[in-house]
Order: sequence, then C-alpha cells, then structure tokens
Amino acid sequence: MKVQVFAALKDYFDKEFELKEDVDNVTELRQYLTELNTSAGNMLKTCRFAIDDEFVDQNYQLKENDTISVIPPSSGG
Amino acid sequence: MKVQVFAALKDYFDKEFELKEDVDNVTELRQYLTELNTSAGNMLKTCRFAIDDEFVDQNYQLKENDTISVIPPSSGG
Amino acid sequence: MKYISETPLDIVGLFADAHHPQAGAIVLFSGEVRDNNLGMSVDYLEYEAHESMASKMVAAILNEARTKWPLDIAVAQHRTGKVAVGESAVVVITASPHRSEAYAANRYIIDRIKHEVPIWKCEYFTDGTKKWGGNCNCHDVTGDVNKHVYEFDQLKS
Amino acid sequence: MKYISETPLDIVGLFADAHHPQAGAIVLFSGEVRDNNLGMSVDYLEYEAHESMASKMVAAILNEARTKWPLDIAVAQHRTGKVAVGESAVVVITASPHRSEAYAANRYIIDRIKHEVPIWKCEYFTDGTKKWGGNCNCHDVTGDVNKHVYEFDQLKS
Repeated sequence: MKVQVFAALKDYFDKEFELKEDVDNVTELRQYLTELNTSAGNMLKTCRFAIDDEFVDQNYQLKENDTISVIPPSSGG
Repeated sequence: MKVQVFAALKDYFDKEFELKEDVDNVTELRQYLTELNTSAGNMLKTCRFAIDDEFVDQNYQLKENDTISVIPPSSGG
Repeated sequence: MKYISETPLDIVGLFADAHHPQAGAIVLFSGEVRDNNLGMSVDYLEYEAHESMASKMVAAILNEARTKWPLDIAVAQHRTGKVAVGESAVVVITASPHRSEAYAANRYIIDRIKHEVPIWKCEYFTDGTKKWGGNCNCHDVTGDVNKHVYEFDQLKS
Repeated sequence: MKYISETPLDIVGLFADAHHPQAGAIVLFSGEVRDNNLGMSVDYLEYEAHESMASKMVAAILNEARTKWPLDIAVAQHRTGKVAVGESAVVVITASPHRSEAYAANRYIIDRIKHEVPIWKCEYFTDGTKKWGGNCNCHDVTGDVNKHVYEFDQLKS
C-alpha cells in the first residue's frame, strides 16, 4: 500500500512512501501515522483520506494495491 | 423657465421647451404638464423633478431662470 | 473617473486597473444586453441618461459604498447610446481585503444605480417595435418614488 | 475546461469567453494574493493541489451550481505553484439571465472550493519564514471534517 501526504504533512512525513505494516482500515492507518510521528497527531485528526480521487470513510478496508492520500483541511482560494 | 424631459416622456412632450405660464411650484408644474398631455398623466405621477442636478420636492418654488428636469423612474443597468 | 460612457465599456482595462496590494478579493459585475426580454426577440438597446446628474449620483453611490465597507477599489461605469446584444451596459468593480465585503458592496452599488440613477433604456425588438422601460416600479410597493426595494436589503450579509 | 493551472490565470481570456446571448448578468470573482496577512508582510504564496482530485471536485461543484441556479456560464480555475502578490490565485465566473442568481452561484462556488477542494496554500513572508494554512477550521465548530460553515448559507438570497 502506498501513502501520499500533502501540504503541512510533508513537514512530518515523506511526500510518498510504501507502507508494509499490517493496517486494515483508515482508522488504523491514522493511528499508525500518529505513532510514526506524534507531533503530527493533531493535524492527522483533522485529515480526510482518499483513494482513487474519492474520499473514503473511517471503516474503509485498505487493499494491498491502494494508494491512499492523506488530505489536510483545504486552504485554497 | 425651461423644461427638459427624458426617456418615454419624449413621446409626449418636446425634449426641451420654454414655459411661459405662471406655475409656482413643482406640484403646479406636474398639473400643468398633465393638462398639456393627459395621456402622460400616469407617467408624470411617478416622475421626480430636478434642478441643477439635484432632486427638488413638491413644494420647491420655481424661479424664472430655472431649468427643470422631469425624471421618470430609472431603468438603467 | 468617467461614470457615463458613450463608447463601449473597456471592461478589460477597468479590471486591469482594479488591483490593489491589500485587496484579496475582486468582484466584477457586468450587465449585458440579452437577446430576449419578456418573450420578445431583442435587436439592441438604447440608453439615455441625464448625464451630469447621473455622473454625480454614481460618484455619490460609490462614496457611500466606501463608507459602508472597507473597499480598496470601487468603480462603476454605465453606457449610453446604442448597445448591441452581448455588449455590456454597465460594469461595477469592487475590491476589498476579504470577499464578503467585495460581493456585498458590488450588489449595493448595482442595485442603487439601477433604482436611482437617471438612466433609461429603450428596447428595440427585431419585429421593429420599441419599448421604454423595465422601469423601477418600487413606488407601486412603497407608495413613494423615493423609496426603493433593494435586493441587497433582502440579504442578511 | 482546465480547473487547476500551473501557469498564471488568463482572467481576460476566461472573461472574454464568458458571454452568452441569454445572460444579462456576469459576475467575476478573483481571489488575489495580498501583501500582508495576520500582520505579517507577505512575499509570495505557493499553492499545492491533489490535482486529479481537485479537478474532479471543482467540476462537480460547478455542476451542482448549475442544478441550483439557471446558469449560462459557470467556470472556475485555481492556480498552483508560486503566486506573487497581486496575482490571482482563483477565478470564478458565473452568468445568468438576472443578476441575483449570478452573484449567489458565484459565492456558492468560491465558498465550496475554499472549504472542500484539496488545495493548500503556504505563505512565504518577507522575513524568510513560511506558514502552511489559513486552513478551513470548520470542524472546530461543526465537530465533523465533512461539515462546513459556508458564507453563502448565512445569506438569505
């Protein structure tokens, strides 16, 4: 599974990285990333997750070939 | 005193004409114009009057050298 | 600033000038001539103004908008004479630090221009007929030719 | 239609294309980079997008606006990369037969883009520091990252 992060999250994680760990769903992925870098914890709480350009909810079951995007709150405009 | 009319009023009156009659104030002028062309009566009821680029009220005392503009409701934009 | 123009409005030029380092939001409104009105096919419009009075009133409306909102830019220009379908009859540009004020001021300015400023349109239809109007009929509701029903008043903003 | 652009937004070109014989009202919003924010002097901004996702979302927002209002034109484009003070970061153009709908749709589109579309700005200040953000913080109020407080909802319109 691949993880892509954006914007301020790039100060805490690589922009894109391979995830070998056994995480089943979005909730577990959020926990895993928070453990990986605790100072990103507050930010991760406000992030949404997307796969194939669509937001997925907390219970989405991650699949081996998924590329999951971690989407902080928007600040466009 | 000179009278200037605008827009649809030009279908009923000359665009600009000299007024020799003895009209004292705006109310009398409106009455006079209505008598001059009764089919413009309804339109004249909704018009405002202006002198030197400023609206004047019903009681404004007309002076000999005034040029008075008869202003139908706006339809700009 | 020219508020009443006999020649086509230079919207691109007016917009190009409407930038300000403190303005984060620019709103431009262009009122353009439609090819139809009231079910009739429109050939062109002709606008007439009491020019000296209209200029002063547009200037006053822009100043009042500046007292109500923190505007970096507030400009408006209305066309007179023959205006073809698709051409702009009136343009309003407002700019402010944040967008809410630029939108609100823009609506305020165009509403007041349309209701109050001595400018009139005559519609020429493709069947050869013409019609003055699309008048402000607010006096039917308010009972007073000096009292108007503005769209901007109906918004909370 | 290109919704996300790495090159400067061609506002004049987009506006020139945004005419329609049935549209009497055209509203253009341009969000531009201010020289200051939160009391700090801004050097430039840099915008990042999840581009494929942002493009689809802007397209969807424009379509939703078209279902809510009778729009002849609804276009929007957001810049990415480095954007200088005074340059436009986002443009929204709406056109409709009457002005009320063009204003309302325009606000709706920019509000939804700002709150929802995965685009982020990083501010670079003249003192050499940078700051991500000006984030949508609606979740602080709504308790849900998917629920936003829109300006357009606070207007009656």
